[in-house]
Amino acid sequence: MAESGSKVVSLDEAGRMIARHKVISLAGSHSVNSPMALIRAAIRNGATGLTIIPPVTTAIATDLMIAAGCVDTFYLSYIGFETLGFAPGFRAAVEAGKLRVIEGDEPFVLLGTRAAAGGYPFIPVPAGVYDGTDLPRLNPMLKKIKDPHTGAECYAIPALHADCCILHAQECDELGNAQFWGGNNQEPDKAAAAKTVIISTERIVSLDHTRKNVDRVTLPGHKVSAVVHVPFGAHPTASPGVYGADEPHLKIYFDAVRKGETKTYLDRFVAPKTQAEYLDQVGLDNIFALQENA
Amino acid sequence: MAESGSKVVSLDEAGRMIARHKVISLAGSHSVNSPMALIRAAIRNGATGLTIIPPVTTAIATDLMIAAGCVDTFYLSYIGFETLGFAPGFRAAVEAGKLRVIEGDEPFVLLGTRAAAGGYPFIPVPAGVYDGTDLPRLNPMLKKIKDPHTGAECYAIPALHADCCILHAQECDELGNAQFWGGNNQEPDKAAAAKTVIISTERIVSLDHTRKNVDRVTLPGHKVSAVVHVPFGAHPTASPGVYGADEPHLKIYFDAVRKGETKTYLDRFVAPKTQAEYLDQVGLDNIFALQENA
Amino acid sequence: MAEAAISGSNDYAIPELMAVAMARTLGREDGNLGGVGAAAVVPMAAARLAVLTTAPNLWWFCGGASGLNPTFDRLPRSSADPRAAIGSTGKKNMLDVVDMGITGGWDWGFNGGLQIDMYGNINMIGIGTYPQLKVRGPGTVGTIWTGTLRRPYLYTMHHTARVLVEKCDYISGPGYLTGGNSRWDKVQNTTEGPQLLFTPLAIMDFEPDSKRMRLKSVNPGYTVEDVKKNTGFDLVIPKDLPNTAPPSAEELFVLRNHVDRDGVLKGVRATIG
Amino acid sequence: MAEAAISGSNDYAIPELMAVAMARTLGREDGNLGGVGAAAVVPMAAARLAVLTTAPNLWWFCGGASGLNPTFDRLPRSSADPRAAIGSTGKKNMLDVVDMGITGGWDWGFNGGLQIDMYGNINMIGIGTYPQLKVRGPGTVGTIWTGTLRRPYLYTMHHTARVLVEKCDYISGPGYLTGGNSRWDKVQNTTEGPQLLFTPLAIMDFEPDSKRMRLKSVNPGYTVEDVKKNTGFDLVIPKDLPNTAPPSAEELFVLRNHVDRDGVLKGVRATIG
Repeated sequence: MAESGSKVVSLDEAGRMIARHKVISLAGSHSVNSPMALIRAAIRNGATGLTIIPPVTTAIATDLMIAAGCVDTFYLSYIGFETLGFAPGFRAAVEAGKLRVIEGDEPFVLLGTRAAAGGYPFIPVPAGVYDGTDLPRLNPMLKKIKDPHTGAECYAIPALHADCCILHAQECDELGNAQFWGGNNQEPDKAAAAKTVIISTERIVSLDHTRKNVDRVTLPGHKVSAVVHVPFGAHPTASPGVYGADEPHLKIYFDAVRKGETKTYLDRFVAPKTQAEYLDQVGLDNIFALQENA
Repeated sequence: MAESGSKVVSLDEAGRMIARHKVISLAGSHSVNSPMALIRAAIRNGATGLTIIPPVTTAIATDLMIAAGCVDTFYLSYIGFETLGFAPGFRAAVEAGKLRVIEGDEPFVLLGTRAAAGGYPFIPVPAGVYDGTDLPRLNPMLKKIKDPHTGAECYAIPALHADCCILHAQECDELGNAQFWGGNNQEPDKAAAAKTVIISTERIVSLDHTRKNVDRVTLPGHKVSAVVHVPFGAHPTASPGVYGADEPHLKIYFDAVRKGETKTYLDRFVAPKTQAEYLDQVGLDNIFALQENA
Repeated sequence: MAEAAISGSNDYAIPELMAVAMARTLGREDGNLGGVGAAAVVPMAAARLAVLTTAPNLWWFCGGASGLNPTFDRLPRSSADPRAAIGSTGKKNMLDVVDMGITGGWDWGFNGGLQIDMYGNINMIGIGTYPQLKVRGPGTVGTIWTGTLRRPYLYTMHHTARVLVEKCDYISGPGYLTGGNSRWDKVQNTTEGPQLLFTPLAIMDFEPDSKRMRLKSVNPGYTVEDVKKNTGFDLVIPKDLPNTAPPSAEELFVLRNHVDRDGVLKGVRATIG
Repeated sequence: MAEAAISGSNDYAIPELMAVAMARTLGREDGNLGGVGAAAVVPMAAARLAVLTTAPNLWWFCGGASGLNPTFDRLPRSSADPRAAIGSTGKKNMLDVVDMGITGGWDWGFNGGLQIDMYGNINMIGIGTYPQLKVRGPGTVGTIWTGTLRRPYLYTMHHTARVLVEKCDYISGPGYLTGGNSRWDKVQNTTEGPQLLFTPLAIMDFEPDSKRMRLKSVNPGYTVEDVKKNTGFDLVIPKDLPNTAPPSAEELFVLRNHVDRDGVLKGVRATIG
């Protein structure tokens, strides 16, 4: 089973796969468990004109793609650097009129993904959820309909399908059976709502290891297209149980983009072709120190 | 926190609580992890005129309530004793015209419960799922509508709300934080779709035990109304990781009901007021032998 | 009605033969994902056997216990038995299962019925006039997925004219509906329709154009006449009809030592007539 | 704009005062379920502190890390930090969180905004003309739940006329809309509307009939004039206005030894003007 079924590819190959797609989804929250190495590989491989369906809260993962000029359309729920401030790449792109925003929110992005994952054309929510806000006016994808059973008004949140879903796992075997150790479990629906699923992982484990830890397997591998071994692949975001977020690095990014020095950041941290070269730039001592904050 | 928040009640009190409700839902599949002690307590306490929303597959748990004459209306997906045969109480009641059946199926019951759990008035599925079958004709709750985004036809599966949800847990603390060790995870949605949630458990554990095993806590207790300590409370169905199903006992039930001797079964196995008296009837040696098949 | 098991060869029971035949067929699904559900002990054995013989990379879901690719060697009587999940590589909750039914994520699956008709339609609802049916079926569970999974396989443990009927009283699982291309006016057009029907007596497929059920091979020890006599409609009967190949010594060895050490299959009821 | 922290008492930082004031308020929610989300380090500290002081039976959900009732004693900077789930009694996945938002399962919650107006409406969308906004907000996440959770509590770390505006440019979280009973023409009528607003300068509530924002207490070291000057609309100002009680020695002891041992709150930015 093992050999013939292996889905392991190189980071560069994964980057090319991602760059071939248009609608990209991802999981990870804020500065936790974003598939950062995959994102850097996609940028290096010329990803362009992307539509992004992010998790309900996001930070550097999507801001970097926007700042690098890869993104046309963004399904918004929340993007921000929490204590650091507003997402600089996102804010600059919108205020310059360079980014189309679908004005979504937590239920819109989450239930749109859920609908796509389940094959439902849409999910209706009671009108009282959105009436009284400006969201239906700003987001024409929220359509008012009537519940055929009761006549009550509701809004239909349409299914949000992705071409390619990118995820970072703490452990994954070569068949794509993956463990995500933290977070709020957006991964399975993100994967189910996409045609292609690509997983980077801190560690590739044996199928026996998977069987032994089956209760921790959060995503069975049958829909996974590719698995990439990338230690510290979530850096500078946290990898739950493995290392914490690199707050000084996040600030380097934040300041660079806010000052219009995105290219400096890209040249130094996105251009390196391998994860080893990237980690050299970050400094292995810095990386190892993050393991204390796992 | 512990003392003032305790939700522990007696089995008899739980039976009275259930019997006060009309629409009852439950989890557990076939002959696995049904809340049997709670069901017997509800029957003893005069439950009547019930509407049952079962799990997508069910056997003795619901057949017993039907055979005992407690049930008016039954949301059907599947009821059967697998290798033993058709559910005898259910079949007799329908063929005698004494039970109203809502002709549902796996997606109808599961997504109806999901919709109620999520507060969605309904969940739409593509028309192609049901067209070509007789289900829409036999079940007027499946209403055809149009997706407002694409115009495609779909069927709206309405939310199925319950008054009271009864579940059997392997471990549960006195605040209702519960662990279900097997099965296919229908419990959280069943609980969320009900106003009142009652849990029987093999073992009441400490809150510290819950914190230590948080990754196994499948249902947080905030919506749980009552917790009942009932060792072997799933018997004669299996309690995953604790004991296997009692196949000889299932056959005793099956044969009794099929031969019209339901009263004999009820007198012997449902009438006993405590779990200890019930286990006496079953025979403790028989019970302990089932622990080998957990 | 006769118990079919005793009509089989002395060397194997009919449910064992059926499991072996199903496992051979699953060879064509190697690498694909499918599943078995309620009252499916024979397909369950077949999937486990296929992984060990014809389809090492098969992905399969084992019903109520919710395990993917379990490695039990003592076949449980029910897919909901917690022991049916032993050695799994993952789990699927019931919502995943339904979602994949709707999205068409399942490549293959096994379904049975109270009635199965000449176009491979399935009835789990009942027989007689609704709602006070003469025979109330157990309910349709996931038979609806015969319309959405890519290649449905059918089986019944009871080869009789009462099960194999010309036309189902009700359709809960769409086969080829009224034959020809009629299926694809109703169901998702990416799905292929029923592939085969396994019974204690024979294996059937469907004529490519008319989609009428066709005899494919007769199980060892039985004749075409036995099949005709116990089928409630006219099967398409090709010339030069082979017998189903009996289980090989190797197949039986693997089945009995690595799939069903307790001989559960030997006790599964199979009837003819 | 002034950093508020330095304007507070020498004995505590303004975010500490705010956390203590919020924790006192949570005493009325004892036994109830609520939560905190993104950019919510102060409410996160408040909920943890409340469990240890005013609300021992509080149920609370800690955002992105998804833990219920965590027992951390080193306050993380983000609710998504995996360490924010330490000692939890359960987890909620994001779907549960949304479902409970829709069903009205949350009793209480904290929400902030880029703008908050005189009727407690929230704007996280932006300022200026859509879509090319002058100030693009971070997106509305779950601010919509101010319409569905039973008792929303509001907070901002920036008490300025730019945040506290007469009318939001856009409404992403419904407060009392245009005042009076207007809220209940739109949102679920079982919910109560915003209860309080916590800022570095003061605590506000809402006048029972008009639903206009009303000053409730001024934080120690500040005056009613400070509040008026930094608020972009006319607050209702009652007579005999008390000061917010400063943190007691006990509250500070529990906060600094059992909630925030690393002094994270002291470094949280709070501004006035």
